[in-house]
Amino acid sequence: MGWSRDQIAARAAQEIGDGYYVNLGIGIPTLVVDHIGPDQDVTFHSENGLLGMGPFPLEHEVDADLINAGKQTITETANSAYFGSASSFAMVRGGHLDITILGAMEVSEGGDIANWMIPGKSIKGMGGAMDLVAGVRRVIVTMEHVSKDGTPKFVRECALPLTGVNCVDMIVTDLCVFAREDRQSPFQLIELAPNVTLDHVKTNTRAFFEA
Amino acid sequence: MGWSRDQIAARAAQEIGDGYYVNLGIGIPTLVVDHIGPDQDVTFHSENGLLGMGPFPLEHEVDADLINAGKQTITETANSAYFGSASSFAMVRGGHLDITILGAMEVSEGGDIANWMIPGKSIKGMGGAMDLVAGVRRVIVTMEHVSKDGTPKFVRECALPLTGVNCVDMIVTDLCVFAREDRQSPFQLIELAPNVTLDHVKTNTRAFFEA
Amino acid sequence: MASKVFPDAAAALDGLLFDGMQICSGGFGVCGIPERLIDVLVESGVRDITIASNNCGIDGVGLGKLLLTKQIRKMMSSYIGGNAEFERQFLSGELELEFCPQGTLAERCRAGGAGIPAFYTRTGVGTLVAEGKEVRNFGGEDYLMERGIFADLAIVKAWKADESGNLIFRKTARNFNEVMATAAKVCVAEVEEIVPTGCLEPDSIHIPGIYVKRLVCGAPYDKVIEFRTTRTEDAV
Amino acid sequence: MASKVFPDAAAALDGLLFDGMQICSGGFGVCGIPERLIDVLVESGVRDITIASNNCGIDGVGLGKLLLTKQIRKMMSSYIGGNAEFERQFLSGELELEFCPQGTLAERCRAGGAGIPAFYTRTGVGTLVAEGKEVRNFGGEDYLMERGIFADLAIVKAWKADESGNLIFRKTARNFNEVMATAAKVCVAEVEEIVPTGCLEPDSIHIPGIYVKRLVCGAPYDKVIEFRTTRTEDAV
Repeated sequence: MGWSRDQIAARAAQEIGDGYYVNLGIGIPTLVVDHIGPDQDVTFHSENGLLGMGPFPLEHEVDADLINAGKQTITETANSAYFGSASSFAMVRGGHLDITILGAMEVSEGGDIANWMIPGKSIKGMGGAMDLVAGVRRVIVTMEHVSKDGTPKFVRECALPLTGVNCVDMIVTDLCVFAREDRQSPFQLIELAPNVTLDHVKTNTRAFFEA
Repeated sequence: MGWSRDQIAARAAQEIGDGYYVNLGIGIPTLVVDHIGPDQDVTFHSENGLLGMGPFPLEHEVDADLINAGKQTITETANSAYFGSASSFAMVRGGHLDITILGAMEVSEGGDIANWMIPGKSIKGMGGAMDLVAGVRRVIVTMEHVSKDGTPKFVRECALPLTGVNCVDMIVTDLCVFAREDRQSPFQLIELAPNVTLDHVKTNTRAFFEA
Repeated sequence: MASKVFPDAAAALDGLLFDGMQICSGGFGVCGIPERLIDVLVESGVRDITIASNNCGIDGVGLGKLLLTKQIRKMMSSYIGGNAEFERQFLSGELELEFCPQGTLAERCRAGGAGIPAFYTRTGVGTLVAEGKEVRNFGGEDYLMERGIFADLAIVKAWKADESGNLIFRKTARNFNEVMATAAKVCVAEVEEIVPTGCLEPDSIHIPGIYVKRLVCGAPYDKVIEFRTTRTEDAV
Repeated sequence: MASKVFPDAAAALDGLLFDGMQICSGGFGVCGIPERLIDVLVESGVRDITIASNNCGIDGVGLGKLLLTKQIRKMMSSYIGGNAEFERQFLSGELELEFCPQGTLAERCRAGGAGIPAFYTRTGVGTLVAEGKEVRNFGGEDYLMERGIFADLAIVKAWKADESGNLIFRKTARNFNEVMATAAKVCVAEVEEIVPTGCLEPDSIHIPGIYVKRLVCGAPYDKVIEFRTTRTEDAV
């Protein structure tokens, strides 16, 4: 029942139009790359200083000077351009990227997102996530609908420290897709995964949404 | 009696140390270049986007894409680097240049400078002058001691619209040199041109200075 | 992908112009000016434009053409010298002019393009430029608050582009073009040469293609020189 | 001119270090880190350093070495993941940490180097990062005021330099190195190759020599890779 992680990524990939400039977070978002059609012209941004990020390198192509924001070795593409961190985030903050797709621990019905810190448990730092959610024109969250212990992750108010306020435009989970027209509107359930019922979604969601 | 324009420039050039990065304004300051010793390593900044400005080109070297801030054709040097206007003024504003030498219509005893506008008469605009006087670490003014009608230009308070407040560190005129230790101190007369008397300077100066 | 390369300057600006719009333009003096695109602005008859540009070309050259046709309502510039019509229209009150120190203008556009609505600078404190602006003290020194500029359209001139819009500028023709390319919703670039994607060195690109929505090759260029200054062989 | 080229990293930092100093360091993860200069910091024994750097290397690598020797009093960083000692010292209170979103950190250093004491950004509004900071509304949206960073010393790693200090970075090893080079009173750069002045393309220089006071060639480098990820021939 519901979508696999790969299917979540595939659904999120449908939001990426031809010619888009896209930043992908770690986890499910990294799978989005596999669902970009061969004829589709999409440029991936790596916030450590690259537009035009290619696949992982072949063994003999590995270059310590060419990594992504997750510190993995990568390759460049024909249209690649390198720049420094200040320019990279000027691009992000200035709203020049079309979409960012990232994971979340919690999303609130008002579009707040928490994905950088679990107090007393895991503190890795926000990295570029706060800049991405604040700056990129459209923010899509991909996540499991509930956490491992079954707790809903789409909630009234986030309990965890926030990454950004009122900045999420779409949520793709293993159960369904929520989206909203603009950041003044409530989220609406726009799609159910196969064999998932509205009731099942409601039972596993603490946020208000239009059905 | 006193110094010629070229001698004013020569005196100002003495303030330029080896390894300095320098911005020169138009008028007398452009003559400073001729007084840099052949063994001295000085890099000239052109605020339209160049460090390492060379002399005017030979006829066959003229390049429309290579001009200085006065829109004159120039050449590059071995250590030249080009950059855009935002980077150029980041450099200026951030205090990375050692010295700027520029002309003035008036300088006040408090170190204010007016050199961009005569209301109702000449309005060319401030160009980069306000940024230079506000940002460069040391600001030297070269000017005739009095205007064409004999009016002193080193005054109590500037009457003309200001380019910057409390930012001039040294004034070199055809009669003498005024300098100050820091921007809390008054100007001091540190040098007289040949055959110029203190009395003559006093008669032609409206500013307070230490003699 | 829909190609970024347009057959001519008119096509490259098609649908982007409207009366009352704000435009950021590259160029310094008449060096590195987007002349083909400016010609289209003239032909289009678009009116009441606000233009952020260091200067307004010179008389009858570059943006100066738009002064002659009175299509400009307001300029945001640091310099009007060398352009008699600019000075005349300003003094007569026909043209609104916001004098902006050159570095502040560059930084305001950089801020606008970088999502920064305002910043503080020492430049202009205590001068006419400070009028009406917030003054704030940091560490014992006064600074002015200046606002970011983000226009409807940026027009820039570059040297080379690849088909994906990556730009490289040449020598001091880079000037304001680099920052202006980032400071608008849509940037249209005219270049001297368009090469296939993959032909530019990725470490040497000045403006990544993300900023450039439309491209046109404007060659051949017959570049105007404002002051042709030369020396003779034995002079240096 | 006194040459900018120093024989080794220790000489390049001689006289520049003092307890309690603030340092801006380039690098992202362990990519493009000024490792030779960091080694000298370790050897020097300089204490109570405040370091602005995106992260603090990884355990025992790069700036991570300075954690092991407890020479760091405070970090200004966006990320501590992948460095257990960093997390441990922070949680135990031994180390002060100012969490700074990656883009805000880059912009704060860019501002410091550009003479801008403060600017406004949307990043971090309504989060822990906003605590104690001014919030201001521009055009209906809230922004945080962030302060510029300008350190006593910047240490950066570049690919090539010429003898006058012009720097070129390589691929994503550019990262924070470019902006950090501008954000301190003195910048010392280590590079893989120093070429005679005149050998670099003036249009392709990333950091002009004005920013670089001292240079050292640190080659040969044996670059550490944090996550070596590869694909096989038929995978894509």
